[in-house]
Amino acid sequence: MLKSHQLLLERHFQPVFAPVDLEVRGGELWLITGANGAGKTTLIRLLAGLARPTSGRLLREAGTVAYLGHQLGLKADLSVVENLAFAAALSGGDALPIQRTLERLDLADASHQAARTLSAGQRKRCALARLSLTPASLWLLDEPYANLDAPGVKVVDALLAEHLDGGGACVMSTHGALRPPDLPWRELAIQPWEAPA
Amino acid sequence: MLKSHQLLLERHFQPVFAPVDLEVRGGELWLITGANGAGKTTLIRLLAGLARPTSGRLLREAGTVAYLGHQLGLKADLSVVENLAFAAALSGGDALPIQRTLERLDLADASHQAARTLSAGQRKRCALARLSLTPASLWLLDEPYANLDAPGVKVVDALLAEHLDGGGACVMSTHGALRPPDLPWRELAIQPWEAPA
Amino acid sequence: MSRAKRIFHQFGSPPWLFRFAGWLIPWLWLVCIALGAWGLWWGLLIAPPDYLQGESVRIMYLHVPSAWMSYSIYLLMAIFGFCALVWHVRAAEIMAMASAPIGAAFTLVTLVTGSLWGRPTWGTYWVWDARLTSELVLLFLYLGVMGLHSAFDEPRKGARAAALLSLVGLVNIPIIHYSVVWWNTLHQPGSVGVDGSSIHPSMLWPLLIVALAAKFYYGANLLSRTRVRLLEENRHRRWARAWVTGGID
Amino acid sequence: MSGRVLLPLLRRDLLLAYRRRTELLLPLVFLLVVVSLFPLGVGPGPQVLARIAVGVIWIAALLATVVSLDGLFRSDFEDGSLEQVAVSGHSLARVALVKALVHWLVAGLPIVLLSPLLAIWMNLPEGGLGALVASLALGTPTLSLLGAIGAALTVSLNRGGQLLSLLVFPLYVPILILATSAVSSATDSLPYNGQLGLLAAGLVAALTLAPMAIAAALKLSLE
Amino acid sequence: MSGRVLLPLLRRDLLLAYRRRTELLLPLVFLLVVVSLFPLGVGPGPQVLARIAVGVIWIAALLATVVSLDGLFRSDFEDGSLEQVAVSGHSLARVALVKALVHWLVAGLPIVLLSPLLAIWMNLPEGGLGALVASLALGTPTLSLLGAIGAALTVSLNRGGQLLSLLVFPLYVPILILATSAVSSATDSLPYNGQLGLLAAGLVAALTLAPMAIAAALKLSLE
Ligand code: HEM
Ligand SMILES: Nc1ncnc2c1ncn2[C@@H]1O[C@H](COP(=O)(O)OP(=O)(O)OP(=O)(O)O)[C@@H](O)[C@H]1O
Ligand SMILES: Nc1ncnc2c1ncn2[C@@H]1O[C@H](COP(=O)(O)OP(=O)(O)OP(=O)(O)O)[C@@H](O)[C@H]1O
Ligand SMILES: [Mg+2]
Ligand SMILES: [Mg+2]
Repeated sequence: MLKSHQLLLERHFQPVFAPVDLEVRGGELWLITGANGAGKTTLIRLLAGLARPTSGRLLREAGTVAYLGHQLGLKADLSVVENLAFAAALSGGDALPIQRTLERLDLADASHQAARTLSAGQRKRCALARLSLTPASLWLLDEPYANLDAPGVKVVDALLAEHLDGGGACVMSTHGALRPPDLPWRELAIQPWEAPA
Repeated sequence: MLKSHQLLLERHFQPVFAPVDLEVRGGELWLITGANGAGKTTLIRLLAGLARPTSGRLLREAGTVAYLGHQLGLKADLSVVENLAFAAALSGGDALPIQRTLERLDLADASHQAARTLSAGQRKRCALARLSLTPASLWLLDEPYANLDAPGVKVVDALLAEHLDGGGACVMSTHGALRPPDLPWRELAIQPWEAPA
Repeated sequence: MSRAKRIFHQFGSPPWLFRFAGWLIPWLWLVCIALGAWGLWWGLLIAPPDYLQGESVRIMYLHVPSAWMSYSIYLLMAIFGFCALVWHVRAAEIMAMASAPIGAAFTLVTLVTGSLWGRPTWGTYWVWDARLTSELVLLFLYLGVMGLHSAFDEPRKGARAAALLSLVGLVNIPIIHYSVVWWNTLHQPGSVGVDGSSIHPSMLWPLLIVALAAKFYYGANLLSRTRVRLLEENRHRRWARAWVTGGID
Repeated sequence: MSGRVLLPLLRRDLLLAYRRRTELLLPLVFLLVVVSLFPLGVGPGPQVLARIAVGVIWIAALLATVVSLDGLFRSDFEDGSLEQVAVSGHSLARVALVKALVHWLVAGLPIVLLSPLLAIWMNLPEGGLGALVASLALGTPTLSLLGAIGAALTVSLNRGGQLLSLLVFPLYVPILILATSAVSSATDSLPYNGQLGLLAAGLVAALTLAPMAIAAALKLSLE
Repeated sequence: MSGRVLLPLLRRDLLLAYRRRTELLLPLVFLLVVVSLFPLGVGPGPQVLARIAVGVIWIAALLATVVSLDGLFRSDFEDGSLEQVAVSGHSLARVALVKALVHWLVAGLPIVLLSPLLAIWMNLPEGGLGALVASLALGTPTLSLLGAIGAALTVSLNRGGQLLSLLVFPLYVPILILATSAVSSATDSLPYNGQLGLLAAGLVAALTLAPMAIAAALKLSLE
């Protein structure tokens, strides 16, 4: 689905991390781990095509990706349902299962609230709900567990399991404490860049 | 330090949670728990005096509080050190220990980076560094652990332990998975509001 | 508790205000319609045409009362706003915000009728006369209050912000008014002034009657809006539910 | 992937505009307020006002456009919606076209519709009204398209508003000159088809070229 | 708690302004651009320009102020700094005063300093320059103070910019009138101390009353 070769990005002429070689296949779940500031967010944005690598190559199979970043991409003035309907239309997905998804993420009560009035966790849930409405085969998630309570974490794991069962793949960043308990995963620990001697 | 009596806040003429009675004394650590959307952030903002309760009373001892919310209060264009120096001046605290605090929070390398270039976790660390520079006796922290890696969580616990030892108090919200392991704490579980029959 | 204070608190109690307004509104409408019909009939059909302006002078019976209302409603709105800010009385917040669209409507009517009147009398729809200009600025002030109110999605917050703005505006209205009057007379002495000095009693009486009717109209409209708002906001409370299901009035 | 996103995006943006419908009125009110400042600043004499009427109305239209431009991509950028659109694989140029269209519908069209009132206010000589409306109708879409390039370039900057005006005003100069000359010709009973033709040509050029520039600028801002 | 915060806050805000020093030039450039639009829109006849010079310069100053106002509290609000200041227990009215002062230093003072150049551009009659500078020096601080009320009221709203201009322009009307009348009196060799006195009185009144209104508005916006 996705293959990177010696992927590198510089900030202020200083590489953020050591070159990354990664090959993601259908059905695989990759965890990107590293301390705060290691470069997880940077790497995921590179993989999503939102930033241009300084050097190295990135190959991505045709087809869309679903991306979830620190900015969730919700319009504050639209209600939860309206946000999701637009997301579905944008990715060419199916708008029908919105109601079911909302129930699953325990957002049904808030479904007509404007996104600006949601709590941090509710907002995260709304962004996660997008995932199950897109036909994207590759998910790129930056700290999907942040701000979620325990049941929320469980729902994410269930969504992930379904996605992987269906042949999809996922690359996500995490801080280690929370890892999907029942799923097989592979880890990419981000290495700091070292100047060649 | 702080005492609330039947504290209540309405949003759209609907109380967010059941009236809250809370008494916080020096040396105590209170965890505010509740599912996503229960009202933890709302309650902490009430306690900080940032929102006005619809009804109920709130008494706070003289003296400042330190507040850490979802918005961290860092100026994106100032460096880490400049941000902290201003925070110290604002709270009438001491600017001298900045360097030591930065080392403790593992921010020394980034200390002259502008806050806008920090990663999510580094930004959180910078905001937490403020806490040890203020003389505030009451800390109000909204999800202090979010976005932190494991060593970061440990540092927060150490900071908390020191603060409580010195007779300070702390009220913080959390999602349950992460709780300070070595500290005695008391829990306030937020109850949903129920309309009187 | 002193008597005045008790009345004040009672006025701030939603169910009491809701019921009191419900009782008062029909009477206000009754007086408004009776006075309005009488005054307009007198003014539009009976009163003599002006020896200079002819029949077009009859616009005055709409124009002048709305001009008076446009300023006095702003004053009332600011007073309600003051109560809302200082004592946090929800009823005052509602009434301040309910006043704004009524006042803006009167201001607009003043501007439109004035323009229509200006065409036959001055030969143009609009001149930058002092009174016209300050009426226009007043419309902007109203629009600002309404715009600010509706831009918030938490109604109470919006109402208090708009109330604060209306108070700032109240301080400024006299300043604006005097500066504009002074501006115009300074730049353009002998401009086309609005001549209201000598109105014949046969025209003054219907004018006063229509003006009184306008006041009752404001009262009735204000209380109706307030009632709707109170019901909407208290839909979770027992008294509102009971009223909707027909329990009590 | 083609154009399928255009309709949902158009619908969403119009819905957003409708959600904040008081804000819909704001470009209009801004225009009214700015125009009404001139008599106050310059003096109420009808002759002087008539002399500067076209210029004032068109400059006010420029300012109203620029003031509303800053928000064109900003909220989409800040809340991450723009990232979502970019990742979705749709052509950003088409997206840009839709955004510019919505901007014109919300900020440009009302100016066109309101211009007769402004003409009365500013005492514009009789014969000029038709030319004023026509020049605004042909010119304001170009303002939106050119302005969107500036908005896209400055969207990632903290306070883009003023920088934006610096970037776009030079681009607006030819439009301003053509439009005001069309109206002055009209009030002098001269033909003004030439100017209108040039304005139309400018619009066509902007329609074909600006979307690509906007898309490139957006991609740059996201990096 | 008193005034101890004022100095650090002043220093921080000036440092922030200095960090983005290209943006420091923006209000100026905006002013220049707006003023230079007028000869383009109105036609270059020196008589007409001289006749409208004061009005145009002052209106451009108003617009430059309003355009820069929106950012006055917005970034502090969005990044949570305002919450920190509010929680710190310092008097918000003093904080507001410092903010308005910084705004004037960054956006108002440059206008005052630049006005002679604008006067030449717009062909302002000789005698008027002194009055123009004096009126700007006395008037622009009031613009900053009154504008800060509007900025504080709209800071929690998504796109406050245009709403802000609707809120503050009516408040600016007396200043505009007084200032332009002072300058016209000066060019007609009439005394203009009266107008300047009123402008000064307005400044004093704004200095005493506006900070409280700003503080109340900020508290409301934070809720
Ligand atoms: C858009 C145009 C106009 C506006 C905005 C306007 C505004 C006003 C206002 C605000 C008042 C109340 C003033 C006060 O009570 O002190 C007023 C009163 C009045 N207006 Fe107009 N006016 C307009 C056009 C006209 C025209 C064309 C005429 C007739 C020639 C006219 C005749 C009057 C009269 C007779 C009064 C009552 C005078 C008084 O009570 O002192 N107005 N107008
Ligand atoms: N204007 C509003 N209208 C309706 N509901 C609102 C409004 N503002 C907030 N709420 C609701 O108030 C509740 C409390 O939100 P709050 O942010 O305090 O939750 P929280 O406990 O901090 O949640 P999280 O764990 O997700 O951060 C949420 O359910 C939210 O939907
Ligand atoms: N413009 C810049 N100049 C210097 N360093 C930068 C710049 N931009 C980013 N960085 C650094 O790049 C690193 C990578 O940041 P990134 O956001 O990818 O980290 P992360 O792994 O996602 O961390 P977190 O767990 O805290 O979210 C950080 O150390 C940050 O300080
Ligand atoms: Mg990150
Ligand atoms: Mg929260």
